[in-house]
Amino acid sequence: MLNIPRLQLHVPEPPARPGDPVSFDHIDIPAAGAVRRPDTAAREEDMRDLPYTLIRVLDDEGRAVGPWDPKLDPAVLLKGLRAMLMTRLFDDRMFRAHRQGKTSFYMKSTGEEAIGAAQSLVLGAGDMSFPTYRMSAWLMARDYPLLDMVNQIFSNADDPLHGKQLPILTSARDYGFYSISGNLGSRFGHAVGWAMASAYKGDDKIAIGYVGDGTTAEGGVHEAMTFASVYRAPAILCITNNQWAISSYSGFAGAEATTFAARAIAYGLPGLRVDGNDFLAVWAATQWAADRARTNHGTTVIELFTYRAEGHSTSDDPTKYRPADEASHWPLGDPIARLKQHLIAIGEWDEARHEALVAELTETIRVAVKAGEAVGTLGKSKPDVRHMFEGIFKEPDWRHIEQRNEMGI
Amino acid sequence: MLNIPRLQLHVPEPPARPGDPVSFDHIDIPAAGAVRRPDTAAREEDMRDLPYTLIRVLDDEGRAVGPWDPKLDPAVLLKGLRAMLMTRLFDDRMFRAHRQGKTSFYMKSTGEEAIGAAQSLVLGAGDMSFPTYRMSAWLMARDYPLLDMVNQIFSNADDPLHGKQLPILTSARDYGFYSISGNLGSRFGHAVGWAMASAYKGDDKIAIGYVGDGTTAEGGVHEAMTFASVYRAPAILCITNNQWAISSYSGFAGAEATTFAARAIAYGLPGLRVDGNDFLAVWAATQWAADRARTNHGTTVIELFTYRAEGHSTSDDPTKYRPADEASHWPLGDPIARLKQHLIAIGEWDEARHEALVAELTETIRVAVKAGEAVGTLGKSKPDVRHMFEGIFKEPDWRHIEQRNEMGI
Amino acid sequence: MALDTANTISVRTMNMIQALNSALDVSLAHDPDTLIFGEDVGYFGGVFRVTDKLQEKYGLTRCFDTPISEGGIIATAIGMGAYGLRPVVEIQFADYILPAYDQLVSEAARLRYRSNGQFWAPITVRSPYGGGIFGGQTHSQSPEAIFAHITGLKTVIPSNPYDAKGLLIAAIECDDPVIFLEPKRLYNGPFEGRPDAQVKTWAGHPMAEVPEGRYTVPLGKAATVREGNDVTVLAYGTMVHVALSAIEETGIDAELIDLRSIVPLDIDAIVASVKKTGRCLIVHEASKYAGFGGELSALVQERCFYHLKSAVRRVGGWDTPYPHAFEWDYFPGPSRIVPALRACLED
Amino acid sequence: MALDTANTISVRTMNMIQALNSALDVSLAHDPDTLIFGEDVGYFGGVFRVTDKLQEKYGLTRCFDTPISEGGIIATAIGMGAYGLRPVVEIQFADYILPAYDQLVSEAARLRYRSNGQFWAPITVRSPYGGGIFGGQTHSQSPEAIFAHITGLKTVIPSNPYDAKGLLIAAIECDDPVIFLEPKRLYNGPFEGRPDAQVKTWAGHPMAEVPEGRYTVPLGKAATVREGNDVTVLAYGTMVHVALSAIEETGIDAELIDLRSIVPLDIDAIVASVKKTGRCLIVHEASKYAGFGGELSALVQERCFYHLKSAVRRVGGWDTPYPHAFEWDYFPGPSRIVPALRACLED
Ligand SMILES: Cc1ncc(C[n+]2csc(CCOP(=O)(O)OP(=O)(O)O)c2C)c(N)n1
Ligand SMILES: Cc1ncc(C[n+]2csc(CCOP(=O)(O)OP(=O)(O)O)c2C)c(N)n1
Ligand SMILES: [Mg+2]
Ligand SMILES: [Mg+2]
Repeated sequence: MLNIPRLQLHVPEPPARPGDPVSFDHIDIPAAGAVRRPDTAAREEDMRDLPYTLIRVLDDEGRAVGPWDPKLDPAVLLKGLRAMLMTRLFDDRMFRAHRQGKTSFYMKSTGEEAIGAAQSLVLGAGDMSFPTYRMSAWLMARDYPLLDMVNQIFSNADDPLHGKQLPILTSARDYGFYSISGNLGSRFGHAVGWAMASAYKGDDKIAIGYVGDGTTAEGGVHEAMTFASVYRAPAILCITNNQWAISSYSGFAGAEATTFAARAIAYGLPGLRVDGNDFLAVWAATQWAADRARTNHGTTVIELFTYRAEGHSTSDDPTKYRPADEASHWPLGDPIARLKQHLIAIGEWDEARHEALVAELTETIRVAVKAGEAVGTLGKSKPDVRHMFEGIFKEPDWRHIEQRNEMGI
Repeated sequence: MLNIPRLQLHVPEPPARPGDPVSFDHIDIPAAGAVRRPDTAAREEDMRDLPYTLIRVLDDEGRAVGPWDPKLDPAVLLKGLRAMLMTRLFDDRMFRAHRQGKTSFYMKSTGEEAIGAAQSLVLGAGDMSFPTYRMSAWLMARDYPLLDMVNQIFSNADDPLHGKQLPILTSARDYGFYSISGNLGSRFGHAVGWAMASAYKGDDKIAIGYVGDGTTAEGGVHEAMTFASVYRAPAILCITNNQWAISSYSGFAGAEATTFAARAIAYGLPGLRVDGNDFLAVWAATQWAADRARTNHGTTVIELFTYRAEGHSTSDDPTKYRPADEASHWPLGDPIARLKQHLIAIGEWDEARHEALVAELTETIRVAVKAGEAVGTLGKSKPDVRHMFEGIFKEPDWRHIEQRNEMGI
Repeated sequence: MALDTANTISVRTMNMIQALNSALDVSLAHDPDTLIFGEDVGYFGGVFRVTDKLQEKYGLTRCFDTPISEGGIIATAIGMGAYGLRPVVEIQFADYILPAYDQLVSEAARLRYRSNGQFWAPITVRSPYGGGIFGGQTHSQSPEAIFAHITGLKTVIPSNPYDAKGLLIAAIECDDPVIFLEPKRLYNGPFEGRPDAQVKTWAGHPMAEVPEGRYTVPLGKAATVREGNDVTVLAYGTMVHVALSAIEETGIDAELIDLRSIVPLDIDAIVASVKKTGRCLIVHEASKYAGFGGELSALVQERCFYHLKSAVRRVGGWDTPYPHAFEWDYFPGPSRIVPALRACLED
Repeated sequence: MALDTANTISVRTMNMIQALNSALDVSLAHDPDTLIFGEDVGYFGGVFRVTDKLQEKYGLTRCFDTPISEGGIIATAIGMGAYGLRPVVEIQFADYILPAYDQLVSEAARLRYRSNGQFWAPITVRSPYGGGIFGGQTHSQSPEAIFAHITGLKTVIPSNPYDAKGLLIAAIECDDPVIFLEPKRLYNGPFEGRPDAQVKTWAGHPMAEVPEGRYTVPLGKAATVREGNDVTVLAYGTMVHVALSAIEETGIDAELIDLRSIVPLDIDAIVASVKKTGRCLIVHEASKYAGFGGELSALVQERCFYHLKSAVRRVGGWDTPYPHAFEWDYFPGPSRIVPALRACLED
């Protein structure tokens, strides 16, 4: 042995466990408006500072400040607010439906609604998102029929996916929403391939893909980023860093050592790090990346820094592994409250109208759930069982025909 | 469609194809001695310039210059020279043996000998390398028995691996040389796991792993780098960038966009970019990384910038996809010639001694090959066929016993 | 099975989760070179709680969380195994083992052979598998066939708490790489494939009486769950209970063999039973086509051809992906096993 | 088979490489949404030259090199397929397909199903496979069984130039994901499993007469290579030639069926033949245990039990890794097939 201290295996630990006092002081949050906005044609080597800062537009008073202010029409802001609120209220309702045994499973996107809502509105109808299970706001922003969603969640006879997939793992081609995989590592790869296809065809469509902080560790994520760089795919690759992967804090994905936006540097791609709870910042960064992609400048990586305000899924109790009050300390706040504050600050909104909107959306949800319940809930109704044998291949083979016969259906 | 040019799929192309004039002018080569040498305990965020430069020690006159000069004892330099020369001469002999039908397959490390030779001598007997098939110089520097090597290459009765593995895919535990896998993506992962085990045990051993430029694209490489960062594994992860992966130039692994050393930044690891044809620079960078690892500062990524001077393997003809004279234009020269020039410059060597060394090594090789031929060459001799059923599990199961019986052996 | 009597005086009723936890506990206590890692297995104790309290008891470096990277988990385990440790890793669901398939097949399974015994990978890969919990496509699959075909991997599948603990300890102590598939539907109780029946716990089940200390159940020995003369039923994991229930429903005098491991396979027990009964039904939950039942059917037929009074039959999952809403249509429950059993006898 | 007569007037003797190249050429010419990529397939034309000259003829974006990342290749292809393209990708050796196994199983095979038909992956994955070229552990394996078990994947294995071209075009035009395994030992000539015999080329072989234009050989139709009455031999890929040679050596009146695809499987052809002969031998190069032969054996036995005069037998590779120096000891050549054939008849 050398005359030096022995080697030690380092195992990351989050700043606080249940019972510990909560502090987010270790997190460096630059002021809103402080980060420069390069030209969308800038060279990667001139942007290597961006992964280490945080693009923010909304300040503490709800004002939009700095070069990234997208200067949006209030009507667009209201559309975003509505989608976010709808997502929040719907999530709560469906979570309750799970506790009532009406569905097998559910996952909320609480605290992360700005992401899906803003990006859904930035991108065009021909573009395609390769979403995670925390992107319902994308669909809400595009007015995906609530009843279809409810029917899938209840796995009932009208389930638009005919009972083949879990609740929340949706697929909605017409809404630019690619089929969600249960396996985490694949989305970036499919997004990059789809984007390459658009470039191959000389079209103008772009792809936007998502992974969580935890998922960045999958090999497929790296492979996709390599392809994105090599072929300059017209894509946006988003890392939704909500700081938790089930019970594992982001240190287990490398967050002790650097930011997730810094992954971009490995591939010579620009990496933006964005306040994910700031609707305007998410909008602006996404638009920048979309412009860049559409003008043949290739892929941008965006880290959306946020906080998973609730449990991982209906199977999870987060107070088992993190302080119960951690969410309430999260310094970047609630994306809905922040956009609301901004709308009020610019004189486009007030508490009364907000309350009315909540009431309206709650009623819309109530009606949809009622309609879904009328079709049936988990175990009480299900799609025609013959669907089980359909869509394996384009045409069934003898096995499927024999097995259907064996079932007598 | 928007009123902008259509998207285009970018497909990389190397600067020159067969028939084209060769130029390496696009490659930026800083002067020897120009790069700073940080403290081995420096923080990664203070070293993010290093992946974009090139650590060089030997200048054009063969002098060792700058802060990275390891100031080695001439005896060590001579040991390195000997290992490199042995590798070069042995490779040439074995390549001929393949043409003579004495082996099924062979791969040379021509032009890359400085890497294995220097690193083998920097690391200790207890450390472990997780090599590629271009690392014979590691074994040569540790006096691995030439005859064992020949016997494996000839797959004869004395093959130390009993005929179970291809020639060149060696395994030599006692020489700190882990079993080479045919599948490219695994080496970093095993190196990191091994290093973590050393840290877990509180030992002082470190691991050094290798992948080629082409192999960096495998998902396993990213996964290993993530683990290395998360658990601060005492490891050195080397990317041997010889600019080619069979017929594919390094642009297909991302080299158009950035350097391979820059991959380190994604994980918050220090990344060194080193002149791989400069024995002293390889030595110094490796020692820096080894010191860092052994003092609990975790993993360093090293890009060894070199050029694959010959074909990929005996199955390959590189003039089919790159100019035949490309190798001769490579500006970083021949590692053997450069170390020789340095030894002569410092008065420790001369042409006559060099010639005598070549003659001596040639004779050593001749004797070993002769001895191997006496045992037998491919198809003329092979290990006892019962070995086929051994080492599948620690103990054979009934299948292996039955099948051996069925063969009557 | 080898009982370490000094340590096993006290026996406790355990469900499968507790039995597995106890196996890990015993192994960590017994060998400082054994360690555990995987997604969410550390502080939290695993999404199915199999590693509950082990980090607290043994410390941060002996039971810890990992990046979400199944390939990385297996690669790291192999490297540690080559160093001399005995890693026990968890893949959160067997459906998510596929990103690590190359590491398992090309590396773990082949390391000893290709290095001619210089290096080996004494790793154990635990993973909850199988359906019956409304987990949909990617929380329900049974991938044992793709491991059974791989020379160099052992594949173990327990069906009850006692076996689970003894087999897991044997797997951990084994110097070969072992895939250890845990039928998740059995974690909390035996399941007879009748989703409408009342949920059972392990309490009162004889195989839930588990010694507290170290003991092993050897890999490669099948268990005869029920002796019988008229037909041999081969099953493993959840399907042992489902098959037993189906047998009881028919009243047929069937011999039920729980294979416990499919590599190594207890071929002698299988052949002896089929030679006695002259009939054989194979049951597994995985899709039937090219599933492990094909191998079993072929082996039985090759070795017992002149003893067979009727065709060897198979009951398996349909050849569809695992369909969320149609779980009980897909699942090869008693309603499919009963007629197959009868058909074995009618021929 | 569907001949596109206008284009197939001219017929040329082709080896398997040329036939596959011609299939790709025809497909690129025929459909602008078809494109090719993989490691070294672009400028260089592939390590086995199957994509030779296609980049030159069709341009950089229609046939190009990729990063060394099999998972990335398949993921990208799936994304392109979802867009509406028809990618044909090469995995350099089938041994290297394993890093992409998760993409193939969890994504390509399941996309249509889980999205209820909204998205699908009309991709073709070509890969040279099998042994006989002294390629050692990782350039010789036959992984078909791990694909056959996967619901949602088709697996095709041609045994001659004519079929290779027609099946490849059919695979490319198929809207399902197809694994297309090319027996690399057959690229340059038929191989009878006798390594000491003189090397044969395809010249003069009837199945090497290949139309220049577009035609398809349908997926799921077996070919009867040799009619016979005494025993049915089931084989695919290289083993078709090896089995034929073994049959000829014995003089037995065997019926040899070349399956051509194992998913979909031509079950009718198999059953009809075994019902006629009453005996069956299955031959494949992959390790026997849990190989595809198990499924074939089970199917034959289940469907022809009362017609069987002797046990269904299997000849396969040994249950060892593919051992470099012992290639011809491992390989199930005529010396193992001949006694098995005789045993089928002696029983
Ligand atoms: C390949 C694979 N491994 C493991 C899982 C189990 N799993 C589901 S979600 C999840 C955590 C993902 O964390 P993150 O990527 O941060 O996303 P988040 O849930 O925070 O949105 C895990 C481990 C999976 N679905 N797929
Ligand atoms: C997983 C896998 N894919 C493909 C191959 C085939 N292959 C062998 S070497 C090689 C090129 C490797 O290039 P690089 O990593 O740059 O190493 P170099 O040969 O230049 O030293 C390829 C593609 C393989 N061995 N394993
Ligand atoms: Mg997360
Ligand atoms: Mg290279």
